[in-house]
Amino acid sequence: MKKLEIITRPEKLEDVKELMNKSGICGMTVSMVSGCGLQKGRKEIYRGTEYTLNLLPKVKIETVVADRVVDGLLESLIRTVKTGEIGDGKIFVYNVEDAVKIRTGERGDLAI
Amino acid sequence: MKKLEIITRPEKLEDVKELMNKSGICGMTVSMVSGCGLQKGRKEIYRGTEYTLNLLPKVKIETVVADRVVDGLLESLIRTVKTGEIGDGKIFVYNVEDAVKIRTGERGDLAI
Amino acid sequence: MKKLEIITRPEKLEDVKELMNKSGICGMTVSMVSGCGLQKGRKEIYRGTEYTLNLLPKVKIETVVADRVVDGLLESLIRTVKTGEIGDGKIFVYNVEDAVKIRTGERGDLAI
Amino acid sequence: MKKKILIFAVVLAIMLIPTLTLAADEEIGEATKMAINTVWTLLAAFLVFFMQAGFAMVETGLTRAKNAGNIIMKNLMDFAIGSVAFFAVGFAFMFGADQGGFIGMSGFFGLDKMEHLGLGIPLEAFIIFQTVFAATAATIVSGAMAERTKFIAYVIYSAVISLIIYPVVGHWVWGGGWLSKMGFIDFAGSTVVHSVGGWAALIGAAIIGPRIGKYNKDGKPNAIPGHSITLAALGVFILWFGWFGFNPGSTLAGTDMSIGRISMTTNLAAAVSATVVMIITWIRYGKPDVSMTLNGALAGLVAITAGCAAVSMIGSMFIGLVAGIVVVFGIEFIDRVLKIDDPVGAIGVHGLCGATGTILVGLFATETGAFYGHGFNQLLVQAIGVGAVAVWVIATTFVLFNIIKATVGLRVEKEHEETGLDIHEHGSEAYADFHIKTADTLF
Amino acid sequence: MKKKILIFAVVLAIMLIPTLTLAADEEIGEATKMAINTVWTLLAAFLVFFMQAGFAMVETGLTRAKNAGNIIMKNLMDFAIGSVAFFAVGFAFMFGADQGGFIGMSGFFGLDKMEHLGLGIPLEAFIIFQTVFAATAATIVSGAMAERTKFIAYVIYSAVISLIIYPVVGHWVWGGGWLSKMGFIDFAGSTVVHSVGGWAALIGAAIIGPRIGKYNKDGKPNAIPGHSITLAALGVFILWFGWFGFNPGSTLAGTDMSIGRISMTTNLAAAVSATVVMIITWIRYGKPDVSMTLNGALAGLVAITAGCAAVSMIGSMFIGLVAGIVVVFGIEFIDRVLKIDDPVGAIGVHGLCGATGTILVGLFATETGAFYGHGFNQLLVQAIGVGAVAVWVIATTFVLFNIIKATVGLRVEKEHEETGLDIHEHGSEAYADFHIKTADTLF
Amino acid sequence: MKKKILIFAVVLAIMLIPTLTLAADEEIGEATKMAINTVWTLLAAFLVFFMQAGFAMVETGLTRAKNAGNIIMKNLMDFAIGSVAFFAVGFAFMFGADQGGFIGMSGFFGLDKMEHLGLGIPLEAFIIFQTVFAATAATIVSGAMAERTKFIAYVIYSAVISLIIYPVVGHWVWGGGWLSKMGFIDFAGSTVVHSVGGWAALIGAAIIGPRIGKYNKDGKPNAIPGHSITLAALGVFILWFGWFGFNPGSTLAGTDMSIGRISMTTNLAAAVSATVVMIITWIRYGKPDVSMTLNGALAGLVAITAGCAAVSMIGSMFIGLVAGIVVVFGIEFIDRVLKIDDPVGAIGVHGLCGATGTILVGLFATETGAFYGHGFNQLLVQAIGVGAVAVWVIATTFVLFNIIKATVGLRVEKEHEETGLDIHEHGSEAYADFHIKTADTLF
Ligand SMILES: Nc1ncnc2c1ncn2[C@@H]1O[C@H](COP(=O)(O)OP(=O)(O)O)[C@@H](O)[C@H]1O
Ligand SMILES: Nc1ncnc2c1ncn2[C@@H]1O[C@H](COP(=O)(O)OP(=O)(O)O)[C@@H](O)[C@H]1O
Ligand SMILES: Nc1ncnc2c1ncn2[C@@H]1O[C@H](COP(=O)(O)OP(=O)(O)O)[C@@H](O)[C@H]1O
Repeated sequence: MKKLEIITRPEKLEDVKELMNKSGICGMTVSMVSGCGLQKGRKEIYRGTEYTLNLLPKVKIETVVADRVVDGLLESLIRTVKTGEIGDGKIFVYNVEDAVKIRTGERGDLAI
Repeated sequence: MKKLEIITRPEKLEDVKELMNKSGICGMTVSMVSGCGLQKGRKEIYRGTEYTLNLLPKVKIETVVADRVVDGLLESLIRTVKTGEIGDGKIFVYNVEDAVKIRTGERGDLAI
Repeated sequence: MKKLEIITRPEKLEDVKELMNKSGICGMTVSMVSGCGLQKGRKEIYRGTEYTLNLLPKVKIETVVADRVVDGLLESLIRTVKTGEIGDGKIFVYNVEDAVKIRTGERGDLAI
Repeated sequence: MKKKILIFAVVLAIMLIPTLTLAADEEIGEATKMAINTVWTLLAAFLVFFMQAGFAMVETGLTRAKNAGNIIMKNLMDFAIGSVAFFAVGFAFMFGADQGGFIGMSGFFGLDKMEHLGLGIPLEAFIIFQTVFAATAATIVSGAMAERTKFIAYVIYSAVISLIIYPVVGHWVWGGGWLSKMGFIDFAGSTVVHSVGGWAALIGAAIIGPRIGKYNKDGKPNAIPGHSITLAALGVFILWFGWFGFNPGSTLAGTDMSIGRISMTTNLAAAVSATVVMIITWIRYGKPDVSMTLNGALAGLVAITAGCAAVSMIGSMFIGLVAGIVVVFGIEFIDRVLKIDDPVGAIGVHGLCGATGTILVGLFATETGAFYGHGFNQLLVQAIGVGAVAVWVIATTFVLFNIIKATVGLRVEKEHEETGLDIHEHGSEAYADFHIKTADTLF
Repeated sequence: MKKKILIFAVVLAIMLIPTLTLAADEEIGEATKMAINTVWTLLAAFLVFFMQAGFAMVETGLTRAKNAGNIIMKNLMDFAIGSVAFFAVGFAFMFGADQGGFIGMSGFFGLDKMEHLGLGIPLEAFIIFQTVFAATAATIVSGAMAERTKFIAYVIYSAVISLIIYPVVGHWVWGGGWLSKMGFIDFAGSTVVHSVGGWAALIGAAIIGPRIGKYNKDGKPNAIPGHSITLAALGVFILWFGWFGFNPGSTLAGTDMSIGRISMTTNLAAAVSATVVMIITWIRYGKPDVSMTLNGALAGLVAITAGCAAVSMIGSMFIGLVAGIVVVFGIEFIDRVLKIDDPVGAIGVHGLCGATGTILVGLFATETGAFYGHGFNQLLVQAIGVGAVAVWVIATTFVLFNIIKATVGLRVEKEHEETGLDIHEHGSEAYADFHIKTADTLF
Repeated sequence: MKKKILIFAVVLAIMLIPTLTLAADEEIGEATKMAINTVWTLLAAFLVFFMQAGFAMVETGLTRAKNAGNIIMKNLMDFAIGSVAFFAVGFAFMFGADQGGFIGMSGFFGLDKMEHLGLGIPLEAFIIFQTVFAATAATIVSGAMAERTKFIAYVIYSAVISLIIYPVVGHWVWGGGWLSKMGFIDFAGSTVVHSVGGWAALIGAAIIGPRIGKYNKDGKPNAIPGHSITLAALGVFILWFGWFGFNPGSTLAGTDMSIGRISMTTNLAAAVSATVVMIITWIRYGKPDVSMTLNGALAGLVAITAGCAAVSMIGSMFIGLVAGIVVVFGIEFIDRVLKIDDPVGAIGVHGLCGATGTILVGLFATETGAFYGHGFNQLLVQAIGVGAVAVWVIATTFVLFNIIKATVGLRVEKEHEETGLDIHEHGSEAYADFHIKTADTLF
């Protein structure tokens, strides 16, 4: 099993959810994060004092999937999320050693 | 070392903490996430417009532990968290290559 | 590629960001988490009832970097973050199997 | 002007205290009367001023956190700019010497004596009372156009409505203009204040178009919940509180003993309307809807405003009942059929219920209404008034918003709307310490 | 009714302005008096209305975010439903023609003249003033039963208390009933309003049981902090503000020159009580507790309400002192010993301090109190009144809540309580844009 | 005391109602006058009391969530403690029998008759009005020293300012002291109330030093955004509302027909000042700054307070204009040049604009000002008054804060400041259910 960790613009969450649904991926976990990369944040003035908002809001979507679907999913994810503008974000792939479905106690591929 | 990532109902957090304490696990990191799996969210009506709350609040508990305790811990975690209802969540196991205890600079198993 | 996961005091975030910038690390993702370790939280009294704040606010900084920079980065991170007091936190190192830069579709080391 | 019914009040007072023998010098002296009336009018004006806080809280509460600062700023500035604009010009258009029943033309910058008004209170007390009313009309629009309007566009709009659009209507009805001569009854402004704001909101929201994400490609509306029901509710309580200045205060006379009844009709209409909306939403949606019920309370308040001094307490309950029905189905109609995106329900509350309440006076007014056997004349006059005001406001705001659109622009850029107006229009966030679900800019 | 002390006031006024020679026609004319008193009573009523916002903010602030919309809705609806119920029926039970000292029986739907009241203000002004008082009694319970009560159950409860439970007590004390004949002093309602609400809260909270997680298996209470101390504090400031209508307004007469002193006694009791609670919590808990000190201010206000017109300024400080002590130890006692879960401290504040303040009148009343050498008769009467009201309210609400429990049900399901009443009872969240620590429903 | 211009008012009233013939007994009877004036004064006092809620919301809104409970508590307690201290001692120093023009010395615990004041209202009504004014002066400091001051230190400070520092200034100007004899005009307290608070804030903030992180090593200031612009805005609306009690109420007479004009000058100055600040920040920072514009409204209110009864409506607009300019550049100056960290802008708003507004009376007063051809005498007197008060307050608070620093300590420990004062000083969080970006203590 692999974990895909997609870090991207918050407004893309709905599209990713739709894609997952269509692709039959049945689980994911979402959290709000902030990030910086090439896209560097912006300067604003508050009560006359300049300050930098140097972390931008991003959404992190984690989904653990079977090895075989990884490549196809990566491609459709890119298609869905890409705007071509800086700030599109990254997808990282990790190995998952084991998974447990708490409700049933099932392990491994059965669990996801 | 392995990282256990437990994604489950927020109301189970207290029980997990207690279990950890008893098992002598001395560290964990908790974050609030939202997820969907088999449990799909609910439809509500707001000012006459139907909408779906399709991500549900979950808690993510991460703990890095020595290899040898993983199996026992998994079992007691399942026992503690399981309700048997959809939405119980998952535990994922990852390999951790290294760990550093910042305060002392210790590395590896010593660090956790 | 490796992922460094730094869990530390929120007030150290600015310093870490500065260090990253200087080290030429161009991406990171930050989230607020709560944790417990040796540092155990505190007892307070609210309206006459004692309660324990047993998870403390921490910041989690994730950055995926090329293998070769890991060791150097770890060292400078320790130097930057360490206060020597309990609660300094941990750095965990994970293997990353693949990375995708969504904007360009680049993979692997090129993507980070 | 509002009718002085002092002598009647005194007679009433005498009747109510039959055990006391009254001296011959019973009538209230002029100086005393002026003092009491000034105190009353000013305190009522202060309560109406406070409605600005109510509007600000309702509007911000029912919209998203990323735009909270912008909405606050619009509410603050429409009052600030409107106060100056109305003092300088609007008041003169509204209450100046009548020009053909259409507009007034004296009293710019408060510099004329305005004796033709025959005021029983100092002119300045009258101006402050009218200023806070003008600001109420202006502020209604900010909610309906929230979360997507350029700040500069709103500033221009709010100056224009205070300078001319509202004052003209005010002149027709309260300044001795043609509608007042026809016997049109709008005691405290269901039409003059609320429906003016409501129609302007309708046109503004229609021209600017819905927020991104409000409608699916197939036209199905999506719910975009507000960020703080507690602040919205606080706003409703503040507005209800302020309305006790708005309606009873419109007597401009604390010696007018109908102020007790006006307080009661105001309260009962709001209470019944809120209850009715709770019941309707409970039946229709399966659960009593909080934010719609909050709108319901306001709907009753708006509807009773025209007739608060003319209807009986029991009549006011019926007006509240109708308002509750109108506001639910009206908001649904605007949202689903017209597909006009009004985040806070301002068009339904102020436009529809303002019009409805004004018309209902033709039925429920105890002295002239159809239900009390006085025929349909009043009803007809009410309908003419409502219609004429709607035409005027719709026409002028249609031109106004289109000019703004063509010049400085009406709507913010797509990206700004997505990330939030606070950052882009004002360079700061409203809730810098909290994690916001979308579009927040952390640290 | 409240004693009119006009003539005394005039005499006092004359004494205070010794340098002015007074004309013979010095006494205030009836019409003038009625105008001044009506203005005063109405403005006081508006302030008391605004206390609804205060209660809403205090109760929501001291409970969790997941139930904020529900609490708001309960506060809105008890006022809305209560206004209608009290107007239709409750007022007649309270102030109608006396039936054996127990209940009134005329004035349903405001349709009788009510001449037996000998009012110095229009009847409608009196009704609105009494309506907002009735709503205050009703709303107290919502906080104590917060976070676990079914909405429908609360709606039924709030109708019944406004229809009959509160009006009967009101009749006894203010409507010419048996307690008023005994010389029971409860000027503005420590007992009539606050302890009625407080005892109902006690019974409701006891019957419904504690929130999930409030008590450990061993009975140790857990802290469940409120979600917004800022809103709770805002609520306390609003309540304090509104109390200046509640107490001085209860003269129903702006010509009654004791209103200055009543304002002072009200303020001093609250100030002392807040200070005392700050000190006690500082000593007992090691740190000055914010939310308990907020309760402390309210405790002083509740306690002085009975005697605000009867005690001296210095006396009011002692009443505040006692209230501060009672509220801290009372809340602890309810929480730890009785193990009744009252999330906002309503029983301690309104029940215990209402009773305490009423009884203290027997000691501190300058004209009849024991400390001023007038023996213990007043004290006895006060104790009888407090006891009788407690028995009545406890008995009736015990029956009421048990009937509700047996029919529509009193408590929400376990899962609903855990996820929050907002989603389950109303289908929406109060803070849709924020990340809530427990039980929020994201996106 | 405030000048009674009753006869003028009556004459004015007569002129304004030319159509009515007036009976010979036209003058308002003393008892009537006292009743009207008492009602007016008390209602104004209640509005001024409500400003406490405004201050609490502004100060907490403009600071961080981790200190919200602490700020709330400071605002509550300075009022509670201040009420008691002022009643017991401060009032006597301020309004007691004059001792050499410097201080008063009778009326401790409200026990003297105070006939020398020649009040037209009951003494208690006067005391409550003065109490809420004293509390306003006290509360200003809490914002400027927010987020780093020890709670015990603040408690001591607020007792001392209410006991002696403020009353002495009050005696000079309103209690028959030396400044009042010179003809110094500060009608409602730009100097007496606001600049007293402002200068104390200046000294306090300077002595305690900036918050951690406010200034970089190179002295560049950092922005530390407040946690809730909505609450801050609500606070400003509440303050504006309360100011209608503050300024017009300072006539202490509802029979004084200048109350209408005072309401207008108050409102116009605030409106103009807010607008000016919006424009300046738009130009200077590229975008209209919300929180600075909120300060702008307050700046106008503070500045007009001295001259509200002495200037014309058009004059008030100029005062608002100047206030808007002063507040922006003043806050920048304090922040960047003086490097004094004032989280909420209290020094700029209350200190600088209080002084500016008082001095401008020397130019704009229609009866004595330079711009109306009355020479520079008034201006000189105003400057002397402003200077003398500044010297007194700066000197006494300098000593006070240094004594506090040397004894109980002024500033919390570094760690407490970082994690937040709520947890360390009060053992609880203000927003227990929300995720706070920094320094929150979860679960
Ligand atoms: N090396 C990295 N490690 C962790 N997170 C990263 C890394 N690089 C980018 N990110 C995340 O992806 C987000 C978008 O990256 P950015 O470089 O701004 O855009 P793009 O990938 O389109 O060039 C960042 O805000 C950050 O959260
Ligand atoms: N494949 C997955 N990848 C990541 N997170 C998952 C995955 N499957 C489930 N989850 C997380 O676990 C939660 C519970 O899963 P769900 O399927 O609803 O219940 P159950 O596991 O009891 O069938 C989800 O809300 C989601 O956060
Ligand atoms: N084994 C672990 N797994 C996951 N997170 C951990 C682990 N140990 C510590 N942490 C995180 O690091 C934080 C600091 O650890 P702590 O033990 O308190 O301090 P120190 O590392 O300085 O002894 C904890 O609050 C927790 O979030």
